[in-house]
Amino acid sequence: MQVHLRCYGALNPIFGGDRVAWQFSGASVQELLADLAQRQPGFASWQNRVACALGDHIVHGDYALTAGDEIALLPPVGGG
Amino acid sequence: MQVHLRCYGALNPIFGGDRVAWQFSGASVQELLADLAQRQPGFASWQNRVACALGDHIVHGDYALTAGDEIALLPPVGGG
Amino acid sequence: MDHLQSTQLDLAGLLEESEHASGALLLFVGTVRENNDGRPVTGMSYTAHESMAERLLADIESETCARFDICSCRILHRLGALALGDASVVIAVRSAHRAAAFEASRYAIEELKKRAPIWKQEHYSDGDSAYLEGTPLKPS
Amino acid sequence: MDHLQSTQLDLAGLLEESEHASGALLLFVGTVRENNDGRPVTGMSYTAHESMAERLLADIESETCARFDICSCRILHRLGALALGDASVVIAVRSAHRAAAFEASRYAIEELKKRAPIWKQEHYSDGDSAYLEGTPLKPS
Repeated sequence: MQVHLRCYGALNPIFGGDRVAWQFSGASVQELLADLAQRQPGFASWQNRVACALGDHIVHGDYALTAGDEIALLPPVGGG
Repeated sequence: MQVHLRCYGALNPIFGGDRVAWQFSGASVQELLADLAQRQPGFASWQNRVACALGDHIVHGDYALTAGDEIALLPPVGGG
Repeated sequence: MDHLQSTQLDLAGLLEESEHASGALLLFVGTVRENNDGRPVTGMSYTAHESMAERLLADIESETCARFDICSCRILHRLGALALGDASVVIAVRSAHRAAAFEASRYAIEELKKRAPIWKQEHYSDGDSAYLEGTPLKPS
Repeated sequence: MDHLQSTQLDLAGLLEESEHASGALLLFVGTVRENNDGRPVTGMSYTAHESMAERLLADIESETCARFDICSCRILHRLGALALGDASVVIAVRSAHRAAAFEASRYAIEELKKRAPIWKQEHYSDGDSAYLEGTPLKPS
């Protein structure tokens, strides 16, 4: 399926922008992250430190995605 | 001897002003305080809670006073 | 109420906000530091997942008020390009007694740093830049 | 530098004082509370042994800088007749890291309350007034 990624913080330069369409074969958030780790150069080291959010809510790895979902990829945070 | 008292905080209403001349027979700060406790109405309860300063420095009870000294009577503090 | 601002944080305005007669006010201000581990910094860029960060900062305000005996907690965070010395975050806590204000302010800034989806990128005098390490988020 | 003032403490001015790029600023402000143990307060009068209090507040600033890893500590205390909500004391601490600022600010206000020869007299809505209990001073 195709989903839309929003890439925050340090992920932005890795994906070369803040909005990226991503086609992958799989259904859950963890499958998406595994696919990104394999196919997106520079992402592998982030796989276990990134949180995924739909809307304003962070979802678990087993969350079932729907084609067209917009998924926010949130690297470790540190404002202030 | 005669000394000059400066009465701060809650001691001000007890002495009826902030500058008072005081005549007593004795030589040390603790003798002055004992005399005040006996002869100045309202002071007895303060005797053990008041600090005495000459200039900007607090002195011990055995400090020997000189006639004409100006002694600041400092009740317990609590600014802020 | 907005917690994120792309313009200078108005500290003086925050001091003027209501409820002066509470007894204690503690204002924490984070500012852009001129060096980090000895490396000269020329500025900092802050970005956020804005809708989520708005919610998180409002949540932290409410939690802080619920956990500590305080009158109010107000958090503002700046986004965008900041110069050295600019305020990046301000937390204003008002309370009757100072101990609660100190504990509440500290709690709010620690939670903000761990939980708000905000990122900072430091810019160095050699033209280089780096995103700072942070805390991984978890589902709530 | 003067630590005691008989006019309104200028908080905004204090925020503008130098050394913005330190990283953290913690501003503690004590204000006149509208009630004390439930009794309505209409105002507060502060008096001091002024020369001794000046010296004590300067000493506390120096001690605070020596004990904690901070850049600066500035203390201002108001004297005279204060209205509800007026700032009676302000402590501004700047540091590279926030933990030291919190500890230093707390230290400075606790020491000030215990050691500075300053007294406050509360005025109540029924016209009565009272000097507040405090901490006895000792020779140093």
